[in-house]
Formats: sequence, structure tokens, C-alpha cells
Amino acid sequence: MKKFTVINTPIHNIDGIAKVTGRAQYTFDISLPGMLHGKILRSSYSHAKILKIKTRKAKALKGVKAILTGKNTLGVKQGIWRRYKELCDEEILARSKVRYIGEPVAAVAAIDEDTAEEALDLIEVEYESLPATFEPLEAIKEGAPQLHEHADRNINVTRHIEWGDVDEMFKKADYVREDWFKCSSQAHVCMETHCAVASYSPEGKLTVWTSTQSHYYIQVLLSWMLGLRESDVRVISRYTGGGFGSKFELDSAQFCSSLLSMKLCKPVKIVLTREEEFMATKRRTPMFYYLRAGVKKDGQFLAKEARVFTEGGAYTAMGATALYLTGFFQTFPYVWPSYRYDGYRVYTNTAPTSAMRGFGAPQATFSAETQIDLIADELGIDPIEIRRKNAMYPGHEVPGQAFIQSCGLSQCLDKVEKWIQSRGKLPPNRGIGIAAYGFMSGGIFNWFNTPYAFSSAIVRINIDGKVDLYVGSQDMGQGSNTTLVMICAEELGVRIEDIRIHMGDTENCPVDLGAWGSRETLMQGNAVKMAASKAKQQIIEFAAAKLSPNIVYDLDIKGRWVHLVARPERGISYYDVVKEAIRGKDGQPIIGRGHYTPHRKGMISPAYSFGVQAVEAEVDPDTGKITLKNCVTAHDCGQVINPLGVQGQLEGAIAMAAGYGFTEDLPMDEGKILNPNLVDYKVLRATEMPETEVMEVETYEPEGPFGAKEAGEGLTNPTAGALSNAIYHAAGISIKNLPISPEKVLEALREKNKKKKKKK
Amino acid sequence: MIHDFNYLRASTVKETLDLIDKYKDDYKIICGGQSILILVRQGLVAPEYLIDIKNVQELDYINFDKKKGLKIGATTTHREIEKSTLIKKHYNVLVDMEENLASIQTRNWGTIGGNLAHADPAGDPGPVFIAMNAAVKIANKEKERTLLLEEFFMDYFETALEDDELLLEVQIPVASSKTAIAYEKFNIIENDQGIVSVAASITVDGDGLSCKDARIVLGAAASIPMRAKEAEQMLVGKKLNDRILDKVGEKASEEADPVDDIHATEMYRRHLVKSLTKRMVKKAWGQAKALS
Amino acid sequence: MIIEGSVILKAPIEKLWDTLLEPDTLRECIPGAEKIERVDENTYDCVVKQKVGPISVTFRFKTILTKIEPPTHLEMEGEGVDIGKAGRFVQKTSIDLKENERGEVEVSYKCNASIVGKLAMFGDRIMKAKAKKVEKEFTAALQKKLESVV
Amino acid sequence: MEKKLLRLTVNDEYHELYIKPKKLLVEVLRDEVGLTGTKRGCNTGACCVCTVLLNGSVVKSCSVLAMQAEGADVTTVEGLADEAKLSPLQLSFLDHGAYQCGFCTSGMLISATALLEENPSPTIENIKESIQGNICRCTGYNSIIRAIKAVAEGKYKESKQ
Repeated sequence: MKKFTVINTPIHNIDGIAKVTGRAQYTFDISLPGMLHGKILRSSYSHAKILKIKTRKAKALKGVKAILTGKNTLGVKQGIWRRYKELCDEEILARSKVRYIGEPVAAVAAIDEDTAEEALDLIEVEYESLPATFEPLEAIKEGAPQLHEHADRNINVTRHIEWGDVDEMFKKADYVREDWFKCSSQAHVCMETHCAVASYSPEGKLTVWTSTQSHYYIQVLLSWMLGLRESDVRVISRYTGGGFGSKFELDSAQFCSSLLSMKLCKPVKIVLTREEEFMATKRRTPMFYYLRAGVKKDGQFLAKEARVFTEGGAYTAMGATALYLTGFFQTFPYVWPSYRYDGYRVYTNTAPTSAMRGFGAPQATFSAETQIDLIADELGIDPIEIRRKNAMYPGHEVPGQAFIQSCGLSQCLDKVEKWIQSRGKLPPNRGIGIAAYGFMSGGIFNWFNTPYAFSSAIVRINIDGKVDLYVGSQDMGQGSNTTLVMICAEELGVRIEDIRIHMGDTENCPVDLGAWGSRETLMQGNAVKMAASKAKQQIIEFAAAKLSPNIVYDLDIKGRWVHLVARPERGISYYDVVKEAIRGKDGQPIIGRGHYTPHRKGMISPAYSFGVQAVEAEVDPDTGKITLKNCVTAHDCGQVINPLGVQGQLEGAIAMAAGYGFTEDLPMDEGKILNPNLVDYKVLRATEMPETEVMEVETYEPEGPFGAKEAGEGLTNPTAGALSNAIYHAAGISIKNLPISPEKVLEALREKNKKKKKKK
Repeated sequence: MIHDFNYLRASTVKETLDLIDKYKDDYKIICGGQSILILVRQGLVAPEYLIDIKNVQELDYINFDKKKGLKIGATTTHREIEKSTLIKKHYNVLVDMEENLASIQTRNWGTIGGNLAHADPAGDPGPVFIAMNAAVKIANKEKERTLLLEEFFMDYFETALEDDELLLEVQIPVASSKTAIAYEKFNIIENDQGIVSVAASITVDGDGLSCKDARIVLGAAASIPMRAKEAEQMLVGKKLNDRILDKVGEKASEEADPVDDIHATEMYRRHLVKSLTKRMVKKAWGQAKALS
Repeated sequence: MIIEGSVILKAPIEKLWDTLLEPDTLRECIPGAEKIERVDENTYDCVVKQKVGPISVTFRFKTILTKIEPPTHLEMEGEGVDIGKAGRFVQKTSIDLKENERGEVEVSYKCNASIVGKLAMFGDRIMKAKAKKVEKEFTAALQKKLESVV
Repeated sequence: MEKKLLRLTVNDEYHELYIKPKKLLVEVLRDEVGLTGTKRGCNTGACCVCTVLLNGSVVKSCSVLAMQAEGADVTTVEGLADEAKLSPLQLSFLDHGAYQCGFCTSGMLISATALLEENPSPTIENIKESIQGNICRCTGYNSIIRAIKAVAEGKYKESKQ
């Protein structure tokens, strides 16, 4: 028999038919009887005191039902890093002070959106403008305007990581180089903007439909903010139109619609506009990176020092995690004998920066990989070779941080090297750049302070053999429902169509922390596998009793056939066993419970994915324009569960990460985002996509379900760095400031030519 | 938010002109609406009356006459121009231009008249039509008038249209058999609005070696699609070589009057004007030469 | 958005200074200025109308002189809103007058202006273009006005 | 503002509706006709997730005033399948994983339907151009391109269903 019957076959998303027929109902599509529509008034000041908010005129407008301000809240300062009080700093509806353009100051509910919007114009807010600060390197200076009373010099979070004797190792280095990098911001651009429909009933129960990556977090944060019992808040999220890290914190649509609904006892819907989405939801953290690296002549890495200043924006959000992860992944996926990292997250009067796919790692990978190619070039070593020499390997321990079990990095390097060789000699102005990367499979640190297991699942087998799988994870398009169904089917020995998944509802689903940090496959997957295994055990017990084989025989289920492992032809139909088993259990359906929380797995994650990406790009020396030609990725995500899903994640990540590399940016003027629309914010289109190829390197991860690891975010890490290296090899210029716009390329080419002339 | 308006649907030119005349104080014309609706939706434009001319069939035409040239009615969609066999045969540059103008969705509904009347200096048709020496026919209730397209554009989003006037038609004269036109825009995302664009029209002499006439038109390089007249002059009577191309590019770049914005600095735009001018002059010249 | 530039004028510096502070000067020179009135020593009430194609805005705002060092340095700031609620306008400007050895005065100015709100959504490109145009017209008018002082 | 009569046919069903003239086609389809398969993604006509067929041509339903669709035939994603029988493109999208979150999918399917109607054997370039305006933030487009190509190559003929 084949090793697997379900796993590693390309399965289309189990939500597929609903999506291709337009039947999938997103929060954006929900309409309830008597539903009102809400709009949010946002600050046009980057830093100001709120002196007075006059709502009388707005209230008088026909069709306006309620207007609420910060005064109508409990005044809770919330944050997703619940474990640390000082990191809970965001009120969502500001009470006395606004700290960025776009911060909510009032919320209106009216009979329709137009009326609500008209009312916004009638609300009069009296502000007292305060001096503001926008850049982390300015905001951290003595005397800069201070955003929060508790944060001197606007320092929000600091993070130090160190191992080995850095100073000593630098002394041993033959070659040391220093570089500064500037990593820009990026918008998530989920096609479904943040939205929520909240419905409060006089019994004291709040139901919120919302577009989210974690209904559990939203449930907990809402109950805290609104003074409700956790179980009296029900959060439902069946379909989510994209997340990418932007939808697992409490947002203004969720909070304001709930607040308005509690006041009116009527359903209230709030959908953020695309402009609000750009201006006032969270975004990728811009980082200023200082890197110093010391290596031996032969390319062996010795010492690395990194200092990072991140533009935090006005509130902590998930920024504390980004600060840690960027520092950790700065050394990835290499063995650095010594490393010192100091990260500073600095408050600024800009929209808060937070989680976005890759979570600090794309910035780290861009800077590290660009610098490694510069080092290799200086020492005359091939880019593949220098990476191979220092590559992480199975069994490596990152001191005090992580233990690497499975690692297919060197196989990835081999595959990409072969591909590069197959390209032969490239036409002029063309170059191939590579970047190696790794990422975590779910986080360990419990900053949310959940008392629950990180992931839980319940499997219930009905009389007809149909399996109800209850999970707390959230499918936002990444395909976790499909992955989990596959894991469940494989473990139970049934087919995909035997399983019906239930998710996205706090009332019916066990707790899971949600879809972020690439955690679902491993963490929720382990919980599902355990639940399925426990259910399976019950079936096998009955089957064993019925088949009464020699006690030394082992039973298993595959393809709905419960059988003796050693003699597969001896068995009994899964359906028959289930029927009898339920009868034998006094009519109780078969239920298995599973859960997963990592223990003794270091600080970061229980498992790490690895990979190498090669980008082939062309540079037009006349205009500086960059064209992507090929993007080839060798990826170790452990045992692949769904090849179609992995490919989708990979190609999607390339589009987003290439955008980060050369087209996407959020330029600001005094804290105001200058391109808050999809005309001026440049997302890659079909015409800009390079040819893509994915080469799987399968390893077995002992900690993952069936050996699987993450295949979601890590893929976002390499592209900007590989692109920067491709440009370096195509045109001999290194650009350390994202995004690599044609204008920057042209400027660098000019500089290069000037230097050349001087040399002559 | 869209403010309420009175919706008036016209089905003939006469009806339209009557409506315009009646409501000239506070109206806007909508046809394909691909530009105006964005402003209306933001609440930045809030007319009392919106006059819809999408159904004015009599302005939906593409006519070609060997002597009089090409005439395109104002309500003709971009897609009709792109797919017209007449245009493909006689004015292929327009097909190229249209194929790269925004999305198919926009081209299917957006019209040539609307595009020109919106007068975005980064629009594609403006520079190409000016390079072709196009004129526009305009009318009010009383009379019709014709003016050169290069005189039609006045400023950012401003045209020579008076409040009571309607754009009826674009007219493109027959070009000399030795004229070729090339157009390119620079952008990072294909079919996006140009950061800079250049159209060049080159007419060569009988021998095909020297330039008899040249028109160079710059898009997104000033408040209107502008001709680089001094650069044009430098070409007349000259033979094509790299030196002259360099000089012409330089000159066009000097003549341009671009702004700094998030997509490009002024200096970079000037550089692009130079690069594209060189490319387009060379390309058009090559094509013109092949004609002779 | 920063707008800066300078003009060189042949006139006595004191006279230029006085003219500069006249509400009439500003009203005549700022394109679209409909009203500029001095409310007190250091405060002006302003109404400025601007138009880009089909979009019209009318900003009503106060300008306060925050630093006055006659006859060489002037700083002012102001903010206000569009009466149609299209946006909020903020500006900070400094003006320096410097005499040179040829008896001319160089008037240099630096204005940091910003618009937040619906209007800003319209696009940076248009705003910058408009600002450039306004600046050109302003400089030309100011030059003319100050020259007439002589 | 007074409501006006709008007559239009959506997915072969005739509707007479009274609407405010300022309503956009997408709003009427979603709120009045009740077909929420067509989505909205921006306010600037830049993402094409609201793409529908209007008299057989793709348009952004957010950039067409509903009143302009008077007498027109509109096809939305809900009109692509023949009852339970999915269209070849829908099947191919499933097989190729040509969607993830699904929010852009209806627009993509409509664009692809229009392409194949006009050009049954498109090149990869033609396919890319046909969905050039449609933003997808999840898939990176290549799976969508493969899905459309597979249908063009005849892999989803009637018999396959």
C-alpha cells in the first residue's frame, strides 16, 4: 500500500464550489433584517488633543440613529499583547488624544451608508494640535514630541538577542562590512476590506460576523472592551476575503459596530472603505537596519551585529512580535557562531505598524541576503557556495532560541544551483539573484496569555460514517480547511468527501489562536490528527473485537477499510464498524478530541521551513525599469500535505513579495499616506508576474502532523532580497532601500558610471 | 459618498445641447464615466444635473475617407477603436495605444470623447492624436466649431469647452504616405497610467533619408499634453543619427515642465522624456523610412 | 508638500517688509484669494478658492504670524477647512528677506502645506501639480506687486 | 431624490426596479436584485473585482451608473453555471486552485468568460491582458492563467462534465 492515500495529492479547496459560483457569503455580503449602517469619523490630525466633540447637528440629521465617541466606551486600553499591560495602549475610539491621521474619534449608525457619511461631516471636533514626529530615528531623540506618557523617547519595545562572543569573533574575521538598509512599509490589500456586522440582543448577547483571521482573539478582545462575558460574545467568520496578517487584531469596524449595536439593540454593519483600509488599518513595519558582519576569507561566517529601529506608528499592535522575529530571522537560515541584536520599536505619529505575512522576516531576509551577496562578491566566492558553507542543518541549535529538527536547506541549494546552471549564459542586463530563507511553523510565546491550548479540534463520527470536524482555525483563503480535512481523512483512513469541517464560529468550535504565524498546518493540524486518532482508536477497538485476530496483529484504516496491517485483505468496511460501534456505545456518536500546545521547543517555534529562491530579472539601463522573468523556488515544508495549496501559497507570496521589492510603498507627508487608493498604490498584476516554478524538497518534521511544516508566510521572505541580488548581478548596483524603484536603479547606475569614469 | 443628482438621459445631440443649455449652471456630462464617476463617488464633484450621453448613437462612429481622413464620434468606446479594422489598417498606432490603455473593462465602457474632455495630462489619446495633428469638433446649441486638439487642452483637467458646449468628434487628417507615428508610455505596471509618455510623428523626405516634418508630443510631462516644438525643429531637414537623437532628447527634456510626485521626481520625469523621445523618434523614423 | 523658492527685487527692504504684511498684498497675490483680513496684530482671516478641473474647494482658514523679526524674517502658520468638507488645510511658512551688496533684496520663502481628507484621496500627482501652478502664479504676482512698491 | 424606473435583465431574469439615479450598477445588483456574488474592492475603479458582463462585454459594475444599464442584459457570476452544472471555467478554476480567498474570483471568472467568448484560443499573453485589470492578492495569477489556458485547450469540453 502507498504511504499515504489522501496526503500529497493535489486537492482543490473544499470551499471551492461556493467560491466559483458566487455563493460564498462573506461578511461584506451579510444583510440582517433592520440592519443599520455605520461609519467612522477619523482624525485628520497626526497628533492632537481632543477638546470637544459636538454631535448635535449630526444627531439631528434624518436617519441618524446614534453617535458614539470615546466617552461612550469603558475607556479600556487594549492590545493583543495582553500579557503586558504597558503594551496595551490602543483605545480604538480615542478619548482624549489622537496620535495618527485616521484614528477613530466617533462612530455613527444610520439607516444607510450615505446618511451615516453625511452625519460624519456634521460632527464638529475641536482639536488642539500637538507637535508630531514621524520617523523612528527622529522620534527616539531626546526632546522629540512624546506620544505616550509611559514611553520616554518614544521607545515602545526593545529586544536584545545575543549568543557567542561577538567582539572576539569580529577580531578573528578577515573581512568585515557594515551596511544600512531601509525597509519600507507595505499594505496588506485584502480584497475584502475590514468589515463587521454586530448584533446585540437585549438578553445580553452579542453576535459579530466579521472578516477575521482569528475569531477567538476578536471574541476575547471584544468582551474585554465591552465588559461582556467572553461566552456572551459570539464571533462568526465563515469566509474571509484575505488576511495576510491584517485581520487578527481587534479593528475599528468590529469595535464600533459592536458598540453601536449594544446601544441600539439593532444590527449594525460597518465596512471600511479602501481609503480607510490604507490609512487606518495596520501595515507592514518599516525598518532601519544596521548590519555588521565578519567572515573568514573562505566565506565562513563568524560574527554578526544587527541594530534595528522600527517605525512603530502610534500603538503597539503586533509590532512587538515583528521586532523579535526580525532579529531572530536576521541570522536565518545560517549558522552564525556569534550574534548580537538590538531592536527598538519606536512610537511615531503614523498609522500603527504590525503583522504582515512574513512578520519582520522579509525585512531581515532582504537586508541579510543583500549583504551576503556583497560579501561573497568581495571575497570572490559564488553566492550558492557561501550559503552552502554556512547553511543550517538538521540538529542545529540556535543558542537559547531554537532547535532545528528537519532542515532541507542544502538540498534546496543544490536544486536551485542546477536551475541556474540550466539557464546558461544570460542576455545582457539580465541577472539571477538568490536568497535563502526560513520561517516558523507557529509561534510559541504566549503573549496573548491564553489559558487554552493553542489549538484544539473535535472529531465526531455519525451513524452514516460522515465525520464532523470542528476546528477553531480560520480559513482566509490560504486553504487551511482543506489541509485539515486532508489530515483528518488520512488519519481516520477515510476520504475527503466523508468529512465536513466546521469552523469560523466561537460558539460551535473549540479554541484555536487563529490563522497567523503560519501555525495552522502544524498546530491545528496536530490537534486534528490527535482528535482523528482518538476517534479511530475507538473504531479499531470495535473492529478488533469483531474480527478477533491474533492479539499480535495490528489494525489500521485506509480507504474506508478497517483491516489487519499485516494482512490488508482481512478487514471490514469502515461504515459497518461505525454503525455497530455507535450501537455498542449506547447510541453515542464516536467522538475524538485533540489539542496541541508546544512544550520545550525553544522560544520561537516548534519547527522551521527552509528554502532558496532564485529570481531572474532584467534591468533597462536607459530607464532603470525592472522586469521579472523567472522566479524559481526550492522549498522544504516537510511533508507536503496539498501540493496545489503549496503552489498557490508560493505563487501568491511571490506576487506580494515582489511587489514589496519593487512597486509597493506607502509614502507619507507629515504622517499622511499619499497613495491611499489602488490607482496610486501599485499592486502587481497578471502582466507583471514572472514564470514561476516550485521544486519541493521533502523532509520529515518530527513535530509536524505527518511530518509537515509551514508553507505560507516563509515564502514571502526571499523575493525582495533575491530581486535585489538579481539587480546586483545584472547591473552591478546594490540598492539597500526598498522598494527598488526604477528611479533608484537609474540613480545607482549613474553613480556607478561616475565612479568608473573617475577610476579611468 | 455620491450626492443626489437629477439624472437626464439624452439620446440625440440636439437633445443634449438643449439640456446643456438649460442646465448650464450646474451640470456634468457622463458618458462612459470612467473618470468622472471616481470624482462623483468621492463627493468631490456634485452636480445638480447629470446628463447621460451614453445613448447618443449618432456620435458612435468611426468613419474613414481617403481624402478627409478619420473621424471618430465622441461616444465611441476605446474598445471600438482598438478593434476597428479600418483603424488597424490606416492608423495602427491608435490600436497600439488603445491596447495599453487601462483595463479592458475601462475600454469597453469608457469613450474617446470622455477621455479627451477629462483632459488628464497623463491620458494616452491626447499625445497620439496631437502627433497626428488631430482636431476636435465642438458644438453648442447655436453653432459648431473646430479647433486643433493641441489648442483644446488648457490646463490640468481643463479644456477649451465652454459651459454650453459638447465635444462631438475627433478628426484626424490623412497623413503623408511617408509619415509614421510611434507612441510609448513608461510605467511599472502594464496598462497603468504613464509616468511619462511620448508620441512622435516623423515624415521623411522623398529619399527617405532626412526628416521633412516632425511632431513630438509629451504626456504627463506638463499640465497638458504638450508639443516639444524646439525639439521638433531640430529634426527638420536632418538625417537620423545618434548625435541628433541625443540632442533632440535633451531638448524635449528641457522643454517639458513636469512635477515631482510620489511616482517620480521632476528630474526622473525629465530623464524619461529624453529616453522616450529618443526611442520614439528613432522608431517612427525607422517606420517612415520603411514606407518610402 | 514643501514649496520653496525666491525672488530678487530692487526695493528698500523696509518697504518690502511693510508691503508683505499688508492683507491686500496677499489677497492680490495668492491665486484664488477671496478674502484676507487682518483680525488683530498677528492674525489674518482668509478665504481662498481653488479649482482643479471639475473640483472646486474653498478653504476658510486663519493665519497666525508666529515669529516677526522685521525686516528680515517672518514665520506664519495657519489651518482651516474646506467649506464643502473636502479636506483640511494646514500650512507653515517662513519668509526671509536678505539684502545683497547690489542693493537688491532676495525674498526667499519656504512653505510646508498639507491637505488631509477626501481631496487628498484625489491623488498626490494632481495636488503637487496644482501647488506648483499656484506657486508660480503667486511668485509672479508677488514680484509684480513688490516691484510696484518701488 | 425621486426614484426612477430601471428595467434590466440579470442572468436571464427580467427585473423592473425603482432606484435612486445615483445608484451604481454594483449596488443595484447586490442590494436590489440580491446577487451578492459580485463584490466591490475599491472606490476608484481600480481593482475590477466588481466585473460583470453588460450586453456581453466586461465592465466594472462600480463604474457604471445603474441607470445606464437600462434595457441591458447583465451576467454575473451567479449566471455562469447551468443550475448545478458548473461552466468549464468554473471547473477549471477548481482543478487549478485558481482562487484562494475567493473575493476576486467572480470578477476573474467573468473576465475569462468574456475572453473565451471573443477569442476561443488565446495565447498566454492574451489571457494575461484579459485579466490585467483584475487584482488578486492571493494567488499570484499564474494558477488563474493556467486554468483559463486549460479551458482554451479544450480540456473541459462537455463530455468532461
